[in-house]
Amino acid sequence: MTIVDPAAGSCPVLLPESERVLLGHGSGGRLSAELISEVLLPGLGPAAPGGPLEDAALVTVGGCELLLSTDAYVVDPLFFPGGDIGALAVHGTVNDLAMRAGLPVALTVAYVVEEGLPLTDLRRVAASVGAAAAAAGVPVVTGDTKVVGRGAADRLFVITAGLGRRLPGAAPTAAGARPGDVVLLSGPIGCHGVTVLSTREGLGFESDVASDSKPLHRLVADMIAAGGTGVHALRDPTRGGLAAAVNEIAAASGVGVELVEAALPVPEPVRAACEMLGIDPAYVANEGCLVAFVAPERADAVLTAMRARPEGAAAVRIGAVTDGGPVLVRTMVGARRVLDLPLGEQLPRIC
Amino acid sequence: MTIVDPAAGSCPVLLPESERVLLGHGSGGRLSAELISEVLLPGLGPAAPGGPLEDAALVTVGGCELLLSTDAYVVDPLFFPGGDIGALAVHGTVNDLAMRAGLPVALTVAYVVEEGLPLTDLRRVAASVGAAAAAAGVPVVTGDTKVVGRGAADRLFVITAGLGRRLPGAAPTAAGARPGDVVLLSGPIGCHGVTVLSTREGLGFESDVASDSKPLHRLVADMIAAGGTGVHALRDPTRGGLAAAVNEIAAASGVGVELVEAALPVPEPVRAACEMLGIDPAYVANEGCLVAFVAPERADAVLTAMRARPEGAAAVRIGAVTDGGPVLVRTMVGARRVLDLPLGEQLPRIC
Amino acid sequence: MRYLDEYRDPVLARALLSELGRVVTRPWTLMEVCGGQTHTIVRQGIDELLPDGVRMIHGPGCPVCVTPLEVLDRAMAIAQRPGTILTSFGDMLRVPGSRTDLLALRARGADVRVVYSPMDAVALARRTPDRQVVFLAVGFETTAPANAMAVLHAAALGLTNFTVLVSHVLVPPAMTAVLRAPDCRVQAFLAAGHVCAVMGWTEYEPIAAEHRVPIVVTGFEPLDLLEGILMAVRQLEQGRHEVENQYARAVRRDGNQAARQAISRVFRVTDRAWRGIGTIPGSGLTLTDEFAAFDARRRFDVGHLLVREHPDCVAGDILTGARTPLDCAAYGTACTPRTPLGAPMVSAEGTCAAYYTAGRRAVPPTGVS
Amino acid sequence: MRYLDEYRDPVLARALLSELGRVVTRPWTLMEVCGGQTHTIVRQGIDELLPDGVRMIHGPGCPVCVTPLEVLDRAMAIAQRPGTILTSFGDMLRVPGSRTDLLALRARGADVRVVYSPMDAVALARRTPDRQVVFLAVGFETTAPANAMAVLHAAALGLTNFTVLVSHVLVPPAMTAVLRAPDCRVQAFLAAGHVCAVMGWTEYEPIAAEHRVPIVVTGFEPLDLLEGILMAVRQLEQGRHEVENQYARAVRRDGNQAARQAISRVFRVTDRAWRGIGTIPGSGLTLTDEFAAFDARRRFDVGHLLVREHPDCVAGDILTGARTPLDCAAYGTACTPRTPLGAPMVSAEGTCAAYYTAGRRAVPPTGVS
Amino acid sequence: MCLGIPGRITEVERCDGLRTGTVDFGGVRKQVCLAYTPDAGPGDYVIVHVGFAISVVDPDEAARTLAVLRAMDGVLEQELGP
Amino acid sequence: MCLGIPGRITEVERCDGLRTGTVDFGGVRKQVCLAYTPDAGPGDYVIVHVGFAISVVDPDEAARTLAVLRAMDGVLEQELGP
Ligand code: SF4
Ligand code: SF4
Ligand SMILES: [Mg+2]
Ligand SMILES: [Mg+2]
Ligand SMILES: [Mg+2]
Ligand SMILES: [Mg+2]
Ligand SMILES: [Mg+2]
Ligand SMILES: [Mg+2]
Ligand SMILES: [Mg+2]
Ligand SMILES: [Mg+2]
Ligand SMILES: [Mg+2]
Ligand SMILES: [Mg+2]
Repeated sequence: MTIVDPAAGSCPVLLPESERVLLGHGSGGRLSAELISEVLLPGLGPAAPGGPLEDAALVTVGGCELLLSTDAYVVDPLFFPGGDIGALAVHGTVNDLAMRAGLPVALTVAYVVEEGLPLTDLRRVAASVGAAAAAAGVPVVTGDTKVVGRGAADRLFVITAGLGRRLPGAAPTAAGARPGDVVLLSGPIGCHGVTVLSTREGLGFESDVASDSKPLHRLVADMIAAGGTGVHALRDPTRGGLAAAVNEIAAASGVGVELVEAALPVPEPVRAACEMLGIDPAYVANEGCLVAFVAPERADAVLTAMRARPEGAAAVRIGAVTDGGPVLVRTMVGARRVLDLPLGEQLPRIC
Repeated sequence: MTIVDPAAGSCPVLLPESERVLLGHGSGGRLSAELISEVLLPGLGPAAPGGPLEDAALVTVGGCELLLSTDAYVVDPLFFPGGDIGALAVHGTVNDLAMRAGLPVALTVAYVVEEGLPLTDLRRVAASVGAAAAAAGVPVVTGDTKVVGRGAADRLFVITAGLGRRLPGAAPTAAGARPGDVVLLSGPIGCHGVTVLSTREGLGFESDVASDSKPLHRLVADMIAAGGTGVHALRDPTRGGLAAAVNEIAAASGVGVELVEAALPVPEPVRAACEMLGIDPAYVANEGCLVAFVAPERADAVLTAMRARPEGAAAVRIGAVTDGGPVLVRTMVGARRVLDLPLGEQLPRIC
Repeated sequence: MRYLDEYRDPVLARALLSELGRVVTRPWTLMEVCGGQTHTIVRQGIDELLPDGVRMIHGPGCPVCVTPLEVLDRAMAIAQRPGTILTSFGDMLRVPGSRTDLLALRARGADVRVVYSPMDAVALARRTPDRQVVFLAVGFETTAPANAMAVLHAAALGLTNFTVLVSHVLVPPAMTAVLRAPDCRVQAFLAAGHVCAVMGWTEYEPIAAEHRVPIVVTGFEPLDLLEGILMAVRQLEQGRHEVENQYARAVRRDGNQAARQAISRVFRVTDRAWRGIGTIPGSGLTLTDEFAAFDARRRFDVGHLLVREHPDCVAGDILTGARTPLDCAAYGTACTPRTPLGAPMVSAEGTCAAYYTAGRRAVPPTGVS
Repeated sequence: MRYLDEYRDPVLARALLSELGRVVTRPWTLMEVCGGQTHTIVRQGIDELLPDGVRMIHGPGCPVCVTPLEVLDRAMAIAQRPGTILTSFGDMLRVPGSRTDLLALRARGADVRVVYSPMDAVALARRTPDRQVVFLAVGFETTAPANAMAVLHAAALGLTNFTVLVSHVLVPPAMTAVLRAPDCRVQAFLAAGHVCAVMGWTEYEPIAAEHRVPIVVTGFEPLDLLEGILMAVRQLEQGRHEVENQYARAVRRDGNQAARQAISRVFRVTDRAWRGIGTIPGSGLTLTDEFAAFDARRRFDVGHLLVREHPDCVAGDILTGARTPLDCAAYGTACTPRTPLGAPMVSAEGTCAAYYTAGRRAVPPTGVS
Repeated sequence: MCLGIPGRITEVERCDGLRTGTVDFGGVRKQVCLAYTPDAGPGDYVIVHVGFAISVVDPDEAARTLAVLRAMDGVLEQELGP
Repeated sequence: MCLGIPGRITEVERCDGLRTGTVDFGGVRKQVCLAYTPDAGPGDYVIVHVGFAISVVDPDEAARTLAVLRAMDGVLEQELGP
């Protein structure tokens, strides 16, 4: 039936059929970066934001320094150990504000609901949004709800936007890392991604791990109180994991980074799941930790401040900023290798 | 096979199987209102916004009066005469800010993309977001993109949030209408909804109508310049149409309204499509007009200011606010009938 | 729009109302048979403007309202079968069966789709050869030619995945049933213009003669209805009981021959249950044996369905004009469009829903002020 | 994790490296056959730490990389048939065929799903009786028992909607092919521990004897690899050429009898094309006639497929160890994981991709500093 | 029952053996089955129900009805005075 | 090739006529086919590849290998001094 014409282009990625959005474009890795830089930002034209891609945008209105951020949440399953899509949507946006030293002032929430969703599920997610917002001390000031036909969405998407007020005394930015900076990580990695993966059809496994979803703005406030302008850059390593976060900061700042693999806090079940699936914990998503690039003279003070808060109790030093070059990892046997941006989605390997 | 047990509950709506989200819950009508008041707001708990449901929320930060709004756009088709999902997402949020006298300062945009969307479509939507934002004079300061698997979304959803600065000199609110107010409409109704309906499978018809999608903040600025605090309430009659907008304002303000059916500007093809489908143009969605409740002594000045702008060139007086009671329409033959909130989705009728 | 706008002229409407006021000398009770006419009357508030004593009661002419519960339950049972696409007109989707409605079934995963025309269902069957497409074919004589053509066309195309669940009803037997009801108050009928566009009006002549009621074939626009009422009242005042044709621009005495032929080829007359009323002999259409292969009842065995209406609902009296919705204890309280207890509250052209939507409850609007 | 963490101890790794340094007296070239071992070596930078002169070259042991283009194109042709679900291991989905890959096909609407185990594909077939579930069954001897069991289990369940597209390969013939290549530089092999866990090592004894090469059955952790290298180098230094077992905790001389029986019941040996290398006699497995009903090739006629590899790609030389990726002109420029020209750039355990991901390009990291 | 609206035929064709055509309803155009109005052609108005023309509008009858109504209005105006 | 990781059997059962069981990998539990390790029971470690136990870990051999390596390290330490 099908005869593959050997005269046809031999480079598959340039064929027109590839000119479609792939799941990997949403992975937070290289494909995501390409989608943003080659499709979305050029499309926006003059209305597009300038400068490096930040977790939140700085907007000055009448002398007030404000931060604005948005994220869409499409997690499957809606409910998982350690959280649900509603809490995630609050924490994610609160955290994106926090990564630029923003304290949350107000949230908006939009729901895209698939026809047929049990009302109890929607009520439960709304309650979780409310509880997470209350716990973070931020009101949900407005919202929107759309219902789409059966099969036109995967049950429920939650999209939040956040308005923040910038904490005085610091201005962390993705471009702020400098050679010599100490790289700090606020807690263990991989829990969120492994928790969600464990429910996937065909991968199904049980584990004792729960999502780390939590708000980090109070941790950031304490870090800035301790480190002031020495807190150069902050990022929450969500999609694409620690590898993507560190690569993004390094690229935006024009520096290199060297991490120490043995220093990365990877909980046992996360490591086990990653071994099983053949994926690297550094590429797995987190929703409740941050990576900080701090001036060396402030690093100890910041680390102490972090450890004084529950969400930073397990904070560790994981590496340092170098003059340039790629993000490197010192391996367990003492060699170095590049820790690159992931390409697309993490797929389980057989070998 | 199936035996319907006559002893089972005879009231179908209380059966558990109805406890699911229906398409009608997204219609902007009574089901939508119920979903918000009975599921979403109670869920939010203490984090929920108080007061009437407004197009945008007022947030005061460091003495600045700011407005915040969000909307999710799920329109099918993505591209239609007069606009596309990208322009719509900009105009809709700009307009929601404008309905509370907000001038847009910054927008955020989130995309939820179905795997397989042609990149050209995404590029075209992004370009339309950019062009619409530039035309409205507002930057897109930050964004987010998620990709979901094939069949987990209907090609593309666009979710915008907007930050606005309140125009000095007026404070329109959904609760602001007062008996005696004049009801003004900025332009013809039904064009957007009919344009979109005309592409529906099974309803397919061709028409000369195009969406009215456009930004209204400059119109509002001129209205407020002319009417000041006499501009009591504004609403853009989107989902649920004029009927929903007027009912919502009447309910929030605790007043009645009497509209004159003959005064409603319904373009010929909109009327024709509505006749064909057996639906009422007052229930059809708009994306480029507003309804204003204005103190009688300012009404002429506001109407003149509206007509001086292209987006208000066809502005008309369509009724007046009464002391209480339902929203009434004076029919063509001179009787009155209630113009209620629609229930759920508008379905074509055979009779 | 030509042939619509002219018949909505408010000046002429006032002229007709004045003329009606001059003609009327005593109370008369008229029934418009058709739900579409009910819709116009209530939506425009025409009945509020009629001279004192001229009263409109609303007949059983809403196909959505009179479709039996058993048919709805059957449609829903079929829709739940895997591989099936159930199609119908938009207004059928909200009608409650015994336990749920088609919109709620769709939300639970059934493939239920709105079509504008039965031919769209045929086209869908052609496009999806691996699915069974079922069209829930309801309607009066007006819709029967369309549904007949869908079957004829599916047969011509040799489709084996298209069937119809037929629940067609006929107007004249229903009018006779209304007239034979012991508490019948109807003194004249406005006959449904579009039914007559297909069938003509010869069937009405024996009814008018036997029951001594004027019958006026009437259109759907405000002026049509006012003129139809005027013509009927004139007959009543003059003691006549004839069939007259107000809707002459669209209706001929013998109707539409081509359409009638298609109906009689595809369908035969049968007894039919009317929701809320009960069975009326010879009041329905069913497929002839020639087209039995297109009968969804035969194709899909969903067993015997036992059904029961809500005990508080007086839909039967509403549909025969014995009562108005305002006479129903449940109206506006237990029974609203959001929580319908009976079919007349469901579709926009159902009498109870038309009343409710027009606000005929807490604050009854008054006439011209 | 027990039996993993112990074999990652950095102190013992340094001890092994020191010992190796003491043992080596002259340059030696070793090949690890297995892609999983390549992955550990490159990811941990083990080869960077080896004493001068000890050089690892990477063998053809990546099942994803050696799956012929023809098989991929066939899988994609099958995936495009309506009603079909194509399943495979995650790393097969990104491998480019002649025109596209399975992930891109999925984006265009094909139903392509990742499974963790072939048994998951069987379970899927059971759950979706109206769909044809095809499992793209690739792998070495390690995976063959699992794929065999999937066929046996589907047969036991009487499934008629489950088939496998088999492209199994065998290690010993590939090692022989490497050794027979005219420019072969391999002086010793690390044999793949998990292959041997299934098959044992008796097949390797004649190879070691005939070609006078040491073969050390080796595990996958850093200490395993270092010890395997040390054992092989000791043999080389001592002029021995035996089969030794470093991975004694998991591998026995005769392998796993139950697993071998299942393989030989379901599969028979056949000639097999290796992507980038060409056909190697007796180097593959195919279904026996008893299980022909489960053969996707027979079930789905997608015609004769003509395929051609990219002319710049030297994958054959990479896979046989004749060259390293750094010797390929396209490496890192025209050919990257984003734009792979050949299979070794596609899967994480492909040699070219392993090099690229570890950053062996613009800035080659140096050893311990 | 039976929503039917008048529209003007702009084109007639055959499609799958059926007489069909385009009908314009004040700026909205739809494909309609014309099998039941075999004599109607472009320019004629038909009443369309669920995608089928069920009747051809008779312009003379339409004019006559309106004339009667307008006359009635004229009589009224005369009676009430200008 | 052939990602395989060691895990501890915690439960053995039969499912659809197959020997299966739960294997714990450091806090992650997965159902695994045990048909090819007929003698392995709870407490035993098996090497699992694509959902199949392909080999039982021999604890004595494992200990022996490690002892050799540790001895090598001890020798080194001795050589290099404390
Ligand atoms: S109001 Fe409701 S309960 Fe009463 S007759 Fe009408 S449908 Fe039945
Ligand atoms: S680098 Fe690319 S082109 Fe070169 S051998 Fe490897 S896969 Fe082939
Ligand atoms: Mg972030
Ligand atoms: Mg964000
Ligand atoms: Mg974020
Ligand atoms: Mg909204
Ligand atoms: Mg879904
Ligand atoms: Mg609005
Ligand atoms: Mg809004
Ligand atoms: Mg809006
Ligand atoms: Mg984001
Ligand atoms: Mg879709």
